Amino acid sequence: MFRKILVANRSEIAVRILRACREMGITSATVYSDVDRDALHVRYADEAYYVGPSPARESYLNIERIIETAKKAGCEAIHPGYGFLAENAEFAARCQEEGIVFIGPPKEAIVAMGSKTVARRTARAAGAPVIPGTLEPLSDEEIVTKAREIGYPVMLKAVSGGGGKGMRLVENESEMASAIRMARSEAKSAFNDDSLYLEKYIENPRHVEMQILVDKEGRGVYLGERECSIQRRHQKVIEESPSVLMTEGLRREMGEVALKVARAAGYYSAGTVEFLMDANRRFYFLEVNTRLQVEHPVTEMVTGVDIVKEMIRIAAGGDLSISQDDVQMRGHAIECRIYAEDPFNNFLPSPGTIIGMRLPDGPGVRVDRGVFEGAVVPMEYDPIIGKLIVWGRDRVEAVERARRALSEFVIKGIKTTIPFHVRVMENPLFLSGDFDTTFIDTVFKKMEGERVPRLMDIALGTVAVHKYLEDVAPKTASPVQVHAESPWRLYGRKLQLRTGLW
Amino acid sequence: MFRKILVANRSEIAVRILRACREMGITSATVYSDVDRDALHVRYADEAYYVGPSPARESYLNIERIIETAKKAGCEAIHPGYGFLAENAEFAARCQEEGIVFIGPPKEAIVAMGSKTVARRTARAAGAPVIPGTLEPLSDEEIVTKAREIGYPVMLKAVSGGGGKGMRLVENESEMASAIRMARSEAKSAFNDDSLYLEKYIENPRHVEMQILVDKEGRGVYLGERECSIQRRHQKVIEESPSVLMTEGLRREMGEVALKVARAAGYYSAGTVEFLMDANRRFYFLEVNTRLQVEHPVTEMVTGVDIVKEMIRIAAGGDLSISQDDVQMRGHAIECRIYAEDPFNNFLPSPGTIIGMRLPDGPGVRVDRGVFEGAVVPMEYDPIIGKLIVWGRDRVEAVERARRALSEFVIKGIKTTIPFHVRVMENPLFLSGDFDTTFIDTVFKKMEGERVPRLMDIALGTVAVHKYLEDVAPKTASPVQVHAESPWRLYGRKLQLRTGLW
Amino acid sequence: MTYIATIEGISEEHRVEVIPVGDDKFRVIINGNQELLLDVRRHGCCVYSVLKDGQSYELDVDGGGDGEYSVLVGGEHFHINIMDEMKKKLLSILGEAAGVATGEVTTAMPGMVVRVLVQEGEKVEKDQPLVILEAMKMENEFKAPCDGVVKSVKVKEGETVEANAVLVVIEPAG
Amino acid sequence: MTYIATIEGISEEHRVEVIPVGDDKFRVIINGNQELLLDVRRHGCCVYSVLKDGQSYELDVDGGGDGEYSVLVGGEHFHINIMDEMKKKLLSILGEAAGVATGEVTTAMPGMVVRVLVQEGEKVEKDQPLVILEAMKMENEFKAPCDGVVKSVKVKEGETVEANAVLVVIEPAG
Repeated sequence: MFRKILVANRSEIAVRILRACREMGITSATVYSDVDRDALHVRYADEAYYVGPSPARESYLNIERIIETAKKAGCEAIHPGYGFLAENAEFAARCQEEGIVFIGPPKEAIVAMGSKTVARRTARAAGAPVIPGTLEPLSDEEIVTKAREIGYPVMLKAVSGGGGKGMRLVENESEMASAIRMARSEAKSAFNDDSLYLEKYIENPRHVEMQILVDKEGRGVYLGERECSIQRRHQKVIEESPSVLMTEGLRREMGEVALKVARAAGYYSAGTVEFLMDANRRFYFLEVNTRLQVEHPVTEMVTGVDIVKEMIRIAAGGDLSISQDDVQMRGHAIECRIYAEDPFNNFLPSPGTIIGMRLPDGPGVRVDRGVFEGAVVPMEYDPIIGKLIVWGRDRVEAVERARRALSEFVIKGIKTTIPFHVRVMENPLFLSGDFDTTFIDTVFKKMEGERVPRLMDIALGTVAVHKYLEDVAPKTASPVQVHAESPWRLYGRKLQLRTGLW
Repeated sequence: MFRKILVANRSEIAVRILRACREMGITSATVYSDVDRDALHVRYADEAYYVGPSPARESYLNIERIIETAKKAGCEAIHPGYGFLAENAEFAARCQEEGIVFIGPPKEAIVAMGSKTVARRTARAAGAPVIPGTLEPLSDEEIVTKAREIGYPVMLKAVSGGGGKGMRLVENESEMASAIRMARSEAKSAFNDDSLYLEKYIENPRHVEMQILVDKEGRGVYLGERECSIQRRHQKVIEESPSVLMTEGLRREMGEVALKVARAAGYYSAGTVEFLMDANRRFYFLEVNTRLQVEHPVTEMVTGVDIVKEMIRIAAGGDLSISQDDVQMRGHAIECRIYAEDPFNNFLPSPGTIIGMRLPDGPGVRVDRGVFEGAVVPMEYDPIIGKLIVWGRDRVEAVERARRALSEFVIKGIKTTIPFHVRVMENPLFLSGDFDTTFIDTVFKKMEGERVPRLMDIALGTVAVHKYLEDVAPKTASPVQVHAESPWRLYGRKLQLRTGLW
Repeated sequence: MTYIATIEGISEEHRVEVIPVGDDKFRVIINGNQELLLDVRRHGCCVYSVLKDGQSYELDVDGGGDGEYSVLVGGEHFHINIMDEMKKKLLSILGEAAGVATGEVTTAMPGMVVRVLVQEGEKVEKDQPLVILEAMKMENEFKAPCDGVVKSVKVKEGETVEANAVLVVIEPAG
Repeated sequence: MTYIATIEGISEEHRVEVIPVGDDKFRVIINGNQELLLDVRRHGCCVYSVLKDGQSYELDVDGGGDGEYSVLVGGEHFHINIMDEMKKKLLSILGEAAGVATGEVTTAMPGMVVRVLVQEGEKVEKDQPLVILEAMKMENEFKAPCDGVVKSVKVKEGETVEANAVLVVIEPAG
């Protein structure tokens, strides 16, 4: 086993991996940019090294600087987390050249699967059903022509895509020019590759993916599916396992297809094979994510397998610790991603300082997070600041747990997706399992107007503000003259007045 | 199902039950004493009612006041938690008279099992092995005579005992007079019954207990065992499931004995049958706890069954939702009780104000708690303020998780058992499973001296104090002149100086 | 003390009288006709526990700049604007004088200016893209609210802007 | 700034020089011979993140009354007594004058006096129970530290006492 690992990431996923290291008794190191000196992962790691200015491409995406840091710190392996360098074949290759183990798949598999068009060809060759579309990157003109052939609506996708970046649903030709421009620009800045391809848009699609683990000897298992159909901007917001659509037979079929695709690509490590499923439970290969997924905890909760630790063991050359028979799914898990975004304003980013935070706990509740009370959520990186994952004996109990946990979850100072999740966990369509990837645009938007405060809330709010002013603000001031930045300051001021010490 | 339940308790167990109510969609009410107006359970419940002054016998033990509160609030059932009125047959009877459902066993079973001597007779009749000793309450003189017959060492126990109260290990006759006096005094104040009985002391005993669930139709299951051998003052501090001693056959045998004893007593609801196990895995019936146990979460984590919800369903007349075949134990769970006590000073109580708190989270970690940052831990009640429960695929992973979670767990302002748990999770005897109920007195006491701070800690501590003074204290003051009560105040003061606003 | 409370997005005003009656208890009279007796306690820093005839509520209060408080109750964040009656009168005298500037294109989120697509003096059509802003890896396109002429461009590429910043001002056509 | 740091239970004194070198960095010299460069940041209220050549440490600091700080590092709570050199000199002049009172029976925990078993003037033997205190449902018996006579009883039954309170004073025999 490795003695020291570099975690080349930030926020909740860095902390998640650092926790695995701490549990395994492996010394951990991590990296940080200017704006992240005070981030949680820096405090959590055994060692932390500065790697450059705040923009990701000057720090977290700076391959040479990260390799150099790993070597200087004496790390035998690097875990890239998700995003940043996680699916960067060049980085995996550089690790190999320097004799550092890349905790992920071999670079050849990243190349093959990283190109969505190669992935589609590989999957088709392995016998997996694929969505009608192109298998090659296209020019602007080709896109327009091909789209007419396939028939609208179509999905425009980045060849190097992932996480919904550089992806656009195009309903008709008049939207195409603007969609191409935006998609290429996003793809360029996210992956430094603006090539696009085209797929038929599956109506009322549901996103169902299969988690796999394969060791270097090629022994593989599938850990069951995750349904990730609740998305905004083609990025997942809620995931669950199992999927309400799934049957035992279908799971076996999809699991075996997933392993077949992985084998065809010479894959090892943890990975996810994504599918779209239509209303008739026909599934189509979508892509392979050659990395740890944000939503891996739902699978961990139903299977009891620690996916991060398995990745580390596999990378160290260890055998897979489980066989397919050992994989028993128990109960139901749901993940609610906590984004620093305003769900009532198109999920617009809401960076800033977290001035207060209370986390849920108790039975069946897991929180993975990258922030703390007093933390600054910078605008430079992904908006994910944490995840709530709940487990229940069945889906009903999981939803009840989610509701209860969300009622305990408080983040103050920035907007988050917590109130969004509260609404979804009470939505009849979500509860009945009758939803698809259009849920947020079609169902949630209609709920936005439902925020009508009761007279009681006004009474409670006013009396609490009165007490707040009485407790923490100077007695002489009019309430409108108080300029608060931090409740702590007001609190301090009040204590000062009361005790007369200063 | 009930529409409204009164939770007649406080601290972490009240919050635990209130959470179950919230998940089940049941309106919850709770009670509080003078000192508990600001307790977490008051804020967490849908409704909260004042029931009297701080001493428990004037509030939480005031049967008539609690019955009256339940009626006034329109509660159909009362959950007593553990401690206080949980094993009080008179209270169960009064609930019945008033048409309120007592969420627990029938009063007859409480009477039978509550008297430890009747319990021993019932268990013996049901074919359970019992420890040699008396089956009747004894006078002081009878105790001395009987102890000579049985042979020292002996255990002196309260007939109405529980939770280690009124219990004394007596090594020889010279200690007997003082032991009797202390045990009777404790028993009197804890149970209002100072009668005592005697048992042979089993050498190197291990405490193994069986969790059962029985519905009103008499259908019962056992949910596997918990080992609770790490104790101080005969009270559990660490519990785990499964026990390292257990075999599948032994578990079935003990589980069936447990259900047999329960049936003989006409028992229903959740309950725990406690056994002592000697070095040869011979087990002896110890007692039945006719209530929810502090350590129920370890069983919940390995079986996936929510014991509190099952209790509520059974009380409402529902069928047990699981059969013995449904009970599958998965992995290993460990509970570390967080007491407001100083582990380096004989576990003496440490009430006070919690000025800072950070809780562990992430995979496999559950925290149940009754406190928050800013909460006052009163001296009037039990020292338990929370519990850390961890789960792992096996005992090794569970211990690794416990260590990791403990490293994240911070409580400031009062002393707690956190540093004790850190040491136990690194102790070779605990790790190998080679320990018994004498562990704290024999093994842990020797570790106390091992707290040697390194020079590095002094450098770190001093520079942090320097920064603390620089950041939050007035610049002009000498460090020794700062009289801090709360870091918030200092923080406020500093901001004030910096911004010059006041 | 009497407060005038309004909630974000709802124009209705509520007159809330808060009368301390000792022991952390308050008589609250809403709009002169509804009366409540509330037991209010602060837990730690700025969490409030309120009891009303046994009903238990948990609230969070923050802010206070210009009488604007953020209140969290039952999982819902509300902005309550609270002012005392004196201030209220003052504002009603001053009020309604300030008109709303038209043609200002503002951003609700902070971010970095990735691209500026128009210049001062340029003619633009409704929905024509003006500026692209990026924050947290998300690109956001700001479009012209109406046909018109670009009066001024307030930002440059590479620049970081705060929430509510004006990006471009359009002089509406006609 | 130079501090004299001692850790609870360890008599050894350490001279720690802390020299700010800008950018939240400090040069720390321990006992004149060991030198470290530390990068120190406060996170939220009173958690500190310290980096030393990449090594990352998390600390908590509280307290401050009379130079006594509670420091939590690596899961271990330490009391560090810190004073500047001036104060140190002063104390060394005043020090050693105050003797330790013998025969005082004190309590490390706060609690309620359940029973007082002796009266003033009563003769007691070593280990004879004097007072029973209860806190958090635990009874604690306080015994005579030596043979002697009860000089004074400082508490009554039913009374609540703070930590470190004197319960009984014994005049040692002989």
